[in-house]
Amino acid sequence: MTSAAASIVLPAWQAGPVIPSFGSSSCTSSQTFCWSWVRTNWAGVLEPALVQHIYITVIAVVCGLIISLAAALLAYRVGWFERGFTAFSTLLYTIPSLAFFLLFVPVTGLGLMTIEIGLTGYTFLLMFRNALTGLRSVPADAIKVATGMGMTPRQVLLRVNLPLAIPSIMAGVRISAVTVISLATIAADVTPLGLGNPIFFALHTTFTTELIAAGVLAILLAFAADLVLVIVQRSITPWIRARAKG
Amino acid sequence: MTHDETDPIAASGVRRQSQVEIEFRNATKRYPGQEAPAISNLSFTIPAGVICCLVGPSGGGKTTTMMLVNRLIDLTDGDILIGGASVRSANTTELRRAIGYVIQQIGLFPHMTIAGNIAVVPKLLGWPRARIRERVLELLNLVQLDRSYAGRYPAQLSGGQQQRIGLARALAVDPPLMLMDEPFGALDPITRSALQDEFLKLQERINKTVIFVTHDIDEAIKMGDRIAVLREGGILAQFGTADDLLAHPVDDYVADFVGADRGLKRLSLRRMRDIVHPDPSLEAKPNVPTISADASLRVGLSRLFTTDASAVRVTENDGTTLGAVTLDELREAVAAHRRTDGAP
Amino acid sequence: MTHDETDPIAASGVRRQSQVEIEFRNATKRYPGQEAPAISNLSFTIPAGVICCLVGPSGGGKTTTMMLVNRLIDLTDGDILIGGASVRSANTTELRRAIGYVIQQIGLFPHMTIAGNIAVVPKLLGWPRARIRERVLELLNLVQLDRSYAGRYPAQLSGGQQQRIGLARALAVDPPLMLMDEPFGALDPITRSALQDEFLKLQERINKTVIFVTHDIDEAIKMGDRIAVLREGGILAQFGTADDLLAHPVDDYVADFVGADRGLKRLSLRRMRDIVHPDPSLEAKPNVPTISADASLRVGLSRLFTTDASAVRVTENDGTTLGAVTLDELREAVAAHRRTDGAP
Amino acid sequence: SGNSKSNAASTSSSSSSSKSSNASSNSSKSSGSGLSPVTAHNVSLPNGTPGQGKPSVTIGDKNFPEEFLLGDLYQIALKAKGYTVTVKPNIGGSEIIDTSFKSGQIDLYPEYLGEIVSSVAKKSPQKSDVATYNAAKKFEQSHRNATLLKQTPFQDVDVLFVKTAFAKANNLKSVGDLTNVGAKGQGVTYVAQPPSRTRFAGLKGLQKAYGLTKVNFVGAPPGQQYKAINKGQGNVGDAFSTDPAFASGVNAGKYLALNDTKHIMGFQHVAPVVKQSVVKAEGPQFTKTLNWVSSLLTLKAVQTMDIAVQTHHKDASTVAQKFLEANGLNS
Amino acid sequence: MHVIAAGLVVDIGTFFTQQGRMLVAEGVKQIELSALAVAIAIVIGLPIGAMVGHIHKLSFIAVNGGNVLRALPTLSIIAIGIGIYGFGLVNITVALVILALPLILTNAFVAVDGVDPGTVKAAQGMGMTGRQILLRVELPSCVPLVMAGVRTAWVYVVATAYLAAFSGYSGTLGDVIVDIGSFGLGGVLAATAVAVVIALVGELVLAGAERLLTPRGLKLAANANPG
Ligand SMILES: Nc1ncnc2c1ncn2[C@@H]1O[C@H](COP(=O)(O)OP(=O)(O)OP(=O)(O)O)[C@@H](O)[C@H]1O
Ligand SMILES: Nc1ncnc2c1ncn2[C@@H]1O[C@H](COP(=O)(O)OP(=O)(O)OP(=O)(O)O)[C@@H](O)[C@H]1O
Ligand SMILES: [Mg+2]
Ligand SMILES: [Mg+2]
Repeated sequence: MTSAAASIVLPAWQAGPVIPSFGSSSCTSSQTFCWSWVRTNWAGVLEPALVQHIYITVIAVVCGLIISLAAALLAYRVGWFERGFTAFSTLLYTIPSLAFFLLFVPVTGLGLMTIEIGLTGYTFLLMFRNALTGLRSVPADAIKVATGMGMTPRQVLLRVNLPLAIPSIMAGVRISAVTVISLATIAADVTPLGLGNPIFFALHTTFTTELIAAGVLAILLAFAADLVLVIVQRSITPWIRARAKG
Repeated sequence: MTHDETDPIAASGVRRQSQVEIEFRNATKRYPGQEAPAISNLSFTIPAGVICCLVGPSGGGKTTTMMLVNRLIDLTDGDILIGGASVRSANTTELRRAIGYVIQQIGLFPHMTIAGNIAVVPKLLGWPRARIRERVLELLNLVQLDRSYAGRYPAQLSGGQQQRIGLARALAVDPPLMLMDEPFGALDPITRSALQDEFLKLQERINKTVIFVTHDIDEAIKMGDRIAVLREGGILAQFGTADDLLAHPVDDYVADFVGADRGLKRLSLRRMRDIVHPDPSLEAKPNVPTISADASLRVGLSRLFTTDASAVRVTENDGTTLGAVTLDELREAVAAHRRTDGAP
Repeated sequence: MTHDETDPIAASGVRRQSQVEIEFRNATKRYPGQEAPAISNLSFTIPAGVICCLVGPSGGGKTTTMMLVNRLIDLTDGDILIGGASVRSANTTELRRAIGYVIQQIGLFPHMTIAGNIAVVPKLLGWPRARIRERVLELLNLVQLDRSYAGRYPAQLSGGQQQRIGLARALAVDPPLMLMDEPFGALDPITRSALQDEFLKLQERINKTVIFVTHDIDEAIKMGDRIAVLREGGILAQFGTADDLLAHPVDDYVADFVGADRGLKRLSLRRMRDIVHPDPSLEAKPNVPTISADASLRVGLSRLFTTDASAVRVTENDGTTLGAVTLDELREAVAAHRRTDGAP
Repeated sequence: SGNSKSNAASTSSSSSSSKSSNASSNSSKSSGSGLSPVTAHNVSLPNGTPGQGKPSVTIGDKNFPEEFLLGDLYQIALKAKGYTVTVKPNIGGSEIIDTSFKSGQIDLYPEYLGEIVSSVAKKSPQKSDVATYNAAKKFEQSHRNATLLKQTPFQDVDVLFVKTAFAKANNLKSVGDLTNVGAKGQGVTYVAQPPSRTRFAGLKGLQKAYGLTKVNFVGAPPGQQYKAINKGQGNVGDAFSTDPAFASGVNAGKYLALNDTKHIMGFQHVAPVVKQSVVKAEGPQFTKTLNWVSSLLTLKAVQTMDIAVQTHHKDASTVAQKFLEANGLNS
Repeated sequence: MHVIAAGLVVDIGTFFTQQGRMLVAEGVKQIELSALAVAIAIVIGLPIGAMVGHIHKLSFIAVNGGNVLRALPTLSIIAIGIGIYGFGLVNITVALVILALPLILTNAFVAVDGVDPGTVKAAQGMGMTGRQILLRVELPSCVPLVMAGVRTAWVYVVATAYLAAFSGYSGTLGDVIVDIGSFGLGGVLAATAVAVVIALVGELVLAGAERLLTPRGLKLAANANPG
């Protein structure tokens, strides 16, 4: 494209710059949906965004689960901790992401770290409360027996309360996962990762095809994540199906 | 574990020596919000290595008494000493690990398989896998359940099967002390009697100190070296051997409790072997019913009384005849026994 | 409710006429994932207005049988007819309302008070408040609990107390049919015997058709107009009256089940009243023990056998003497009875 | 342009979109009669690769399509001249990118100057493009140890637009004509991003400068103004003057941008904001390269590239590369 | 960082003193909006969740269906809504209901699904209809878990209601929160603080409601747990 001649001849401002033709597209913004755009941009735009979105989500959910579970186990034993952590996670969730980023970017930079801190914080409230409520709704008999067997309170908590709270904990994880999938779009505020990129790009350019494509991917991802979590839950709670039969 | 004077369990050696005495000293428990105490001034001592059956009215405080021993609830007043050390100052975890507990509501862990339920304490104690596996199968066998049940979940078992798992679970590490709250309450007579025998056989080997709640007075008579009868309000009505209770109930309440046919019940305590005498004439009589030497006098009476036979042939397990017993001999033996201890 | 041919319960009149027959026709149940059926080809008929005791080994299918009747689980094969109508086509809600069910696990509602638990079905049926209140107190009384328990919650009751509430709850609206799964399993002998008597008294007034699971063969003998013995795998071993079973057990299994002392047990079925004869000489003898005419022969035997007295004085409840019974007379009466029906 | 420029935003956008007069009026406003002293004109591209051996520099850009394009243009030119460049694209709105700049996450970013004045420096709108440039530059120098290079010929201000049919029916040409819809703007529903509600470059300006006190304001998500107007959810929308809708293209003639005769929307030329230390370390050829790029960015050029990216979904960096090469950049 | 933080605190304080009235008014509107959305989510989600939990079937479809709706950012839901039902209260309410629904639905499902089977069997055996079992036995005995969903939903909705500013519904705290340009970080955080207080106070009120709704028998049973 660049000829030797072109590099020498500098345009005069009065004439204005040379404006080449950039070509056109058969897909326009006003169209409802345009498959050819999806086909041409799958590998370049959608797939990488989807993959990034998945790992952003997985990291946040896993970190959120670990921290929330630890907090719930602590709160089960230490009364005041529940109020404290609830208030803390409410605060985290309520701070708008913009304000959050303004506070965190100088410290943690323009990368994954900042996003993950935010997203992880957003899962606390949900996972923490569900885990704690689950730990508390365990049948009294089971706890009495466990205690009577000489389990330490810690062992009772980990071996009896915790497994019996799995349905409640997993409910929290399922919603958190979908919440993070939705919220991970704000990653696009800090760094071009995830489906937030195409979604907001499409919103700005009012490009319906891209909006629908990215939106559908987010929804499919949420569906798949939920499905995977349900399968995981079923496989780690075999006693529930045993109970249901008959 | 080293000997440690500040740890009552270690000091009393619950974990090391297998026999410990349990002493109730004015033990009293009042539930919050309840006027009347559930247990009042309970005082008695269960000697080491002995099975003490606890009987009493529904709501009489039996379960409460058990839970006071392993500190699932706390005493309002008085004390309980295990091997001389107060439970009040015991380390609860240590205390409870030394005590096998079968709860009345069974309370299997719904999220664990049968094998998992039985293996809970062995796992806590870090037994090797193979040993746990072996022990689980051993215990399933003991409670007369097929090993195929190992992989099932509690919800897939019948009431009585669940109860047996509760027993197996409590026996898993052979604790020196056992609290058993109606362990056989949901079992049919055949299974129950088999488990009673198994438990007694076990007890012969390892002399545990056991508190055993039952509503079945026959069971109490069979199992209990001692029987404690509670009355309404958790007050001790009588404490003694089965024979004491049957022969000398302290009052109408206890007499009622052991039953109007307590005379016949007493017959359960003695065996045909004890009263049989050689009888050469037996060979001539063809239609004499046969009975095992280990059968109780009660079974003997039943046989004699309900057949036309004038005597029963008493045989050893290997079939050799020990002799004969007639109805009159039976009655005479009972009367002689009664005269020696002056019962009515 | 109007008669409706398509509704088997309405059609069979379960709700209107108080007596209905229950017929099992090759009833079979196989739990998913289990090879062996829990209930196999069960066939027998419980006549209307009769108490049928269901006994059998732990895991023998008793609870399963109960739940098949009120459709808490569904038949794999065969059928069960209530008043001639198949449960398969019944409206389950209607069906269950007509059936009082005491479940083995007791299953009180933890969030309701005792009064609330008892009042569940009356409330469902929209009884007026005052009537419900009255009924609750009546039932508490029936199950021998003080009215102060009305406001407590299940967690505050002992095991036996909870079980009694379970019974009261099932009886609340006097259903014509009752399924009772070990209703007295956790009760001490005194309370149990009192409740048995209460229930029999009730049954005299309102002849319910009852299936009553128990492990206590004495209870089965006392309560059951009929007894069905199941064996392992939910197979019917024998079905008949208590006397049939005791006198003619079909095989060793049933004989074992009813017990080695079944001869003595049989004595429970007859009363002193039936064999007493006037005896003028009694006046002269001062030390003759006294026994109620309603006492069973078993209690009579116990008295005679375990005292030195040669006879017992049999008295009416008002104290008038009916006559005397000696040990020989007792034995003779039993023998005569046996000869008429040819039992061993 | 304030607002929308400030951040395109996701859930937490902070600014609104406001715009000044329509596209054609921009250039005349910005430069007055002659050459503006602050605008890059007729700059030549340095020869060779003067950037070789110079310290690496990090460029950021904001989170909407035109900014991606700007970021790519500057970056491609610098790379072609041998500079070592790292790009951190897609950094939120004005506040976030300023915070990132302040905290050293980036060394350079293209910014709309009215945005610096209003969103970052929190000053009131200036009266001309030169005043805007100077105010912004002063702020960057004193508060950020930074400076502004020359600004672009084009600017992208917020504009108020209506459907052409609506304009015809109400005889609308400029913002002031909105009184035709109803006295003091009664009957006008103005759709813009929420911050326009409180800004002079928005509802406040309509009220104060035009006396349109009865205008009804409706906050909308970024980019949704066209849709809202199409669906009849409002009759006046807020857009960017460079939006493809106002150029020749698929929607040509569908919308009319109203002339902002009182300049409430301010002046939104773009200039690279650069750390002073970076300017020094990279040397004069660095500045020259950037100025060369800026000088090429006329309204027509930017609008054409915007259409390529936004309407025809061309990749921004490809478009930027092609444009720069056409104007003499040899890669 | 310290200096920034100190400066922020001053900013927030100043904003409160100057704009306190406005914040209160906006707070009230935020409460109304949030309460409306949560109420609707309860009305829709609780019955569906409870029903599915009761029949122990179809849970995946119901829970996942509710869940998947949330996969889109709330802002996109608002944007999509413009084309369907336009701007205003309806738009933001729908978006917030979509946010709150899965929380309430899923927790109601898990709660009812997990009720002790023995208790349910007893209720069935008494001839309660499915509806009666659900209302009189299952729901009362799982109040805490159901309420956990409602409480979390409340916080989520209050925290997200600021997006009302993008839905043509003004007057909420969102007017300040989304306008950092006009109100500054101090103003945004001051409005956020009001939202946090609303979230926490509502949360406390709901905790109180939970305590009232939880039958005493359940608490007694739970307290029977030895420590
Ligand atoms: N849900 C289930 N799934 C699989 N097997 C079951 C299930 N429930 C019961 N069983 C099996 O079916 C058989 C019959 O059980 P059932 O509860 O009817 O016995 P039961 O006679 O009531 O015993 P018990 O006297 O111990 O209560 C048992 O072997 C039991 O293990
Ligand atoms: N948590 C509690 N709060 C208040 N009262 C209680 C509590 N637990 C038990 N009680 C009462 O204490 C008394 C003794 O109860 P306990 O459970 O020890 O009786 P029990 O002898 O085991 O009876 P059962 O044979 O029926 O199991 C009963 O009257 C019971 O109502
Ligand atoms: Mg008890
Ligand atoms: Mg059973």
